[in-house]
Amino acid sequence: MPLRPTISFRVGVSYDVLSNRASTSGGAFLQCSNCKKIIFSVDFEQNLHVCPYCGHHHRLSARHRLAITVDADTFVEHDADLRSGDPLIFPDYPEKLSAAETKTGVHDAIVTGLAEIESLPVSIAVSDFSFMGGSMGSVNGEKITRTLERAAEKGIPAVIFCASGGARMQEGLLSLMQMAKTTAAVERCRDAGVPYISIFTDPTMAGVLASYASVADVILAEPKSLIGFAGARVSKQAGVSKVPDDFQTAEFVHSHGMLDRIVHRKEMRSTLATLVRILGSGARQKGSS
Amino acid sequence: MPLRPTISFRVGVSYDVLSNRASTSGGAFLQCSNCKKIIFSVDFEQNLHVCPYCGHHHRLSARHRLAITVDADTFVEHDADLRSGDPLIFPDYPEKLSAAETKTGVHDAIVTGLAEIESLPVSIAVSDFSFMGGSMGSVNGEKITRTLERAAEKGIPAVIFCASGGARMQEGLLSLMQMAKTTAAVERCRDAGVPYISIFTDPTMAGVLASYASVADVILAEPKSLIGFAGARVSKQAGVSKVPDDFQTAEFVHSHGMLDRIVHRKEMRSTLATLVRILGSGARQKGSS
Amino acid sequence: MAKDHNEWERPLRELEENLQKLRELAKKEQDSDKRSSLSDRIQDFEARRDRYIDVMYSNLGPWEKVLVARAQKRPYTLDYIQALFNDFVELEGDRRFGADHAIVGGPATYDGRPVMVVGHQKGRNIQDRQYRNFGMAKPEGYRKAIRLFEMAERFRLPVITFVDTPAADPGVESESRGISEAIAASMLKMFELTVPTVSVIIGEGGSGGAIGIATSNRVLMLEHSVYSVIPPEGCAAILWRMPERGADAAKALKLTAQSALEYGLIDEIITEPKGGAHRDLVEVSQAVKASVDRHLEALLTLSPTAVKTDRYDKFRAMGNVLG
Amino acid sequence: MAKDHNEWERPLRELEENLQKLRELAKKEQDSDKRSSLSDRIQDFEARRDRYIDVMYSNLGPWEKVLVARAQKRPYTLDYIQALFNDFVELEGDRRFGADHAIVGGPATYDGRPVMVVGHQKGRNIQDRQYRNFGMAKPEGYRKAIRLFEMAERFRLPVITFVDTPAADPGVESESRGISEAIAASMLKMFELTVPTVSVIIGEGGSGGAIGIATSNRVLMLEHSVYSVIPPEGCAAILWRMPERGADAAKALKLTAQSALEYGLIDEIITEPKGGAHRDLVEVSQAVKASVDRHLEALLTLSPTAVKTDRYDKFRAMGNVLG
Ligand SMILES: [Zn+2]
Ligand SMILES: [Zn+2]
Repeated sequence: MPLRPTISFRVGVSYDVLSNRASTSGGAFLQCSNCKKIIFSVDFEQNLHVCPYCGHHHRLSARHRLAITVDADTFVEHDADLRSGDPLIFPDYPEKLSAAETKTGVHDAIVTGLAEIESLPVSIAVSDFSFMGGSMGSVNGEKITRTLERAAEKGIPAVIFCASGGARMQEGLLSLMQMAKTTAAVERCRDAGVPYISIFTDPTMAGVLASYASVADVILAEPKSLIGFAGARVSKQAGVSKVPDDFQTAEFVHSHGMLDRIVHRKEMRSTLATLVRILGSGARQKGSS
Repeated sequence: MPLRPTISFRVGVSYDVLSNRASTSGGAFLQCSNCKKIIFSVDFEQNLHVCPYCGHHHRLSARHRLAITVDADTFVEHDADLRSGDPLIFPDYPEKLSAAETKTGVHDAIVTGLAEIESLPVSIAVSDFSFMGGSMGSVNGEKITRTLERAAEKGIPAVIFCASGGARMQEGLLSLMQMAKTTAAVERCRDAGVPYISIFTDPTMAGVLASYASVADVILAEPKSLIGFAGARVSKQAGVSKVPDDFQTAEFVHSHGMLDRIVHRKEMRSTLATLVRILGSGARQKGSS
Repeated sequence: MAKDHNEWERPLRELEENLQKLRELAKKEQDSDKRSSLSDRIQDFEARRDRYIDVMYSNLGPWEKVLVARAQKRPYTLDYIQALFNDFVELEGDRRFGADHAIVGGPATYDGRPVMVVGHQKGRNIQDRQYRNFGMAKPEGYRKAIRLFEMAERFRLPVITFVDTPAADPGVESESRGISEAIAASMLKMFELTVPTVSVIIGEGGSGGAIGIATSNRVLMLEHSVYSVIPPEGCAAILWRMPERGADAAKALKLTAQSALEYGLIDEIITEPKGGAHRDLVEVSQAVKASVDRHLEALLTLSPTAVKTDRYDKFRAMGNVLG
Repeated sequence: MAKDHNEWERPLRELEENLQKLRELAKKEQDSDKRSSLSDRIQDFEARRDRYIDVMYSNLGPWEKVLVARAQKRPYTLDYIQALFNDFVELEGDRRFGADHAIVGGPATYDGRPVMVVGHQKGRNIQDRQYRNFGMAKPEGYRKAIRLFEMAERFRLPVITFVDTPAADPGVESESRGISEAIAASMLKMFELTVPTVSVIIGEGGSGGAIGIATSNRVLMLEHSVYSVIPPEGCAAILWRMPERGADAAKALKLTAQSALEYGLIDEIITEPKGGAHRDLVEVSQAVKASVDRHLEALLTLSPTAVKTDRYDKFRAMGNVLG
């Protein structure tokens, strides 16, 4: 299970039409970090960054994820200008933020807005692990909360792609409180009768898993994603019981009833469309009546 | 775990002031069916039919249970006249009913009505295992349902002492439907905001456990009571896993989170009083305002 | 007394095997006279086969209903979902402990209408039967059903359940995790719903395991399905200490759809194709659909409160009490 | 850097031991002059002890707060329940899997008013600590809490929670049964409540394990309790790969009650007795009561809807965002 930034950052021709990142490298081939096989870049792109040999789902940037998920030209970004402060004056935090901004071209680990999937409007949020491990600080919490609130207000489904190592330590208790805030916003969706679908992608951990991610109406996951509460090392130390081979994988979590389906990246968009259409029908009727 | 009628039927001087049964035998001593020790009848009575040596909670008749649970002279029986039909014309059913009536002096395996516990009104039902194993047919279902409905209508807590081998086979599907009917009535209590407390006594099994008994707000149990879904034999056959020593005891069920407290018979009345007082406060306020 | 559907249908199967052999002979036969004679015999066999089916299925006794209801070839929940629903997205987690495969469910469209569908699922071959635990759900199955019922309520989806289980899983693990509580809580949740609910007993309606997802506004039964408080073999074991007297117990228990209707415990019997549901999935699906449609239509005219009251009143009336 | 409260208070403990010896000497002493001299020395020691406590506790650093918050002698949830509540009936089942002893709860009366009380519980001796899993709740604990919150809502009982946990249990079993889901669902349930909720952080407010039962209308913190997104040792391990730099991490994390109040994340700091809560259970209980009373009174004037909105707005405002 690779935890380091994947091969996708070396991709030459970018499928990612929404990306802020310049497509620089011109390499025609790349190597899968999982099976080590050499892949033709174009194949890799067309296969949505899933290795054609081993099926490994390589991580996607938020922009790339949006591009392959929502209808073309329907995404309208909200709250792009929100930036983290340094409330605790935490060692090296501003430097880490700047470095991440420079690397990714975005202000924080998440992109949010309104879009359509198969012509049905959704309020969508996509985490980006490449920005400080997708960690949830105040900006993340605020953007997730607004995403859920927008869904509730507009009576449209919320769709959230999770990818996070957990809470952002550098914002201390403010970061912990984002767990509460985002979960509270889920309650708003429930009150409004709008469905909320979360998707666990690699990795979905700790404070994010233990808050908004896990209380969605429907939970999907990409194959083999790392999903867990504590670091595997901590879990192993804590428990005397044997650690299963597939511990903290999507497959493990699935077999333990914590998610509904493992969905291949190619089928994610259509699965979401179906769910949005069926589960959102009640809210749509209410809205139209 | 004795499953046969216990020693209590041999008791001479009856503590049970409400009993319809004549107190016949005059024996001054009896033998505990669990530890085999000889007990002075008066001690046994004063100890509420709990063996003073081994602590075994011997089964009580419904009348006896009422006598030691509710305030003196407050019990008003309802629906005492309800009797089972023989809807399926089931082999030997009328004979079994007659025999049970003769033996117990009641029409079916349950006594229901209104009473007070520490001056707080409750709607109460008490099953009696000595009548055809406390099995739930139409009469049982109807009386439990009315008990719960009375609680909802009057805005007072419902208290149900369970003691049953399960559904009454002799009434076929009509008996199965009592599971649905009684559970539906629990929903009435929820809607009315009145608490419902069930007490698992020896034994509480199958169709009763899998319906109204298990969806109470609070569940108490007497020590060592047999509590389970399937006969232990069936469970052992079905599972390849090892059967724990305390399988299907109150203690087993407690450690698995299915009930809230194991309460000694001596403390049952005061525990119920406290719960009725605290949990019933909301409904009382509503009623009085 | 035949032990299972396979044994019971053996004469019929032998007839059909002979018929098949004749057809193959006829196909190979060059001589036109002999072919014509073979053709006559085939027609004769076909007529006998049809008469045989007529006789066997026109007047099934309770035990034979048990055999047909348990038949391995009988359509299961996923067959009906496949036949009658679109866009089914199976949701598998109970969010508590595990993913149970003896109960399946999820949102789908039915006649273009968004609904929630839930049902027991048996397996057809050896591996699949184990995977489905022979259609015996554990607590996880009922807790998943509860989740789906809650979701249906939240998003105003009518609920359709298919009932087909020998019993809830009676093993030690299921006891440990509260199979009784799970069944009771599932019934309770169904009674809380203000969206219409329709249940169809398609095969075995086995006791608590069945009613756990069958407390609906309308309960329909396929013509040859059964619904019972106890398996007939278990009843015979208790009554006569002879499990092999299941046929007598089946009769005593009045476990047929016809008896259930007579006692007012179900709303309608859905006629099966000639020779049983397993002989024509299309026909039986359409029959199920026609019946479900009719009841769903009626329920959809009710207010949410009326839906709940309707369901309460229905079950409230069940029972046989004197005095 | 002291490793624990015991080590940190050693000088004080030695002083008290000497004091105790002097008192015993004085008791045995027959000679009145010598007794008078001993009495002087005792007074002197007492004054030094008091000054010592003053100095140690008057200006605790973040790491010292961590030590005090974790002190084995610190009052735990059941101590407060014992001191401030009557008629507590502990309800133990989660109705799913097990009885967790790291979270306790049940109905009780508080000032004669029926309430629901829930809290983490640590153990004081070795066996008890294991029984309580060191105050680290498993999914069962949070699911029991959810049940109790639902019951509180149903019967209109205000909820009081006591928060005191190093963390939620991070073991393999807890992962298997969905510790993350359990914590999230518990928070969600608290946000659904229309009865007033008040939480008191009495010791360690450890990350997700703490906030799982701390999303209340009012959140109060004892003066020397801590509340943190990560244990300082864990933070130090990540930042500097040196867990032993916990004191530096504690400072960086701003995990004290004073910081939490400054950032607007809690509503009030409850002053502890001189020398910490563990020196006077009666005094600290009364201080807790005074604060809880005030906030509960205010909340009880709100309508059910307003209670829910109040809670939402409170947490909605938390965060530090530019732009
Ligand atoms: Zn590969
Ligand atoms: Zn004894």
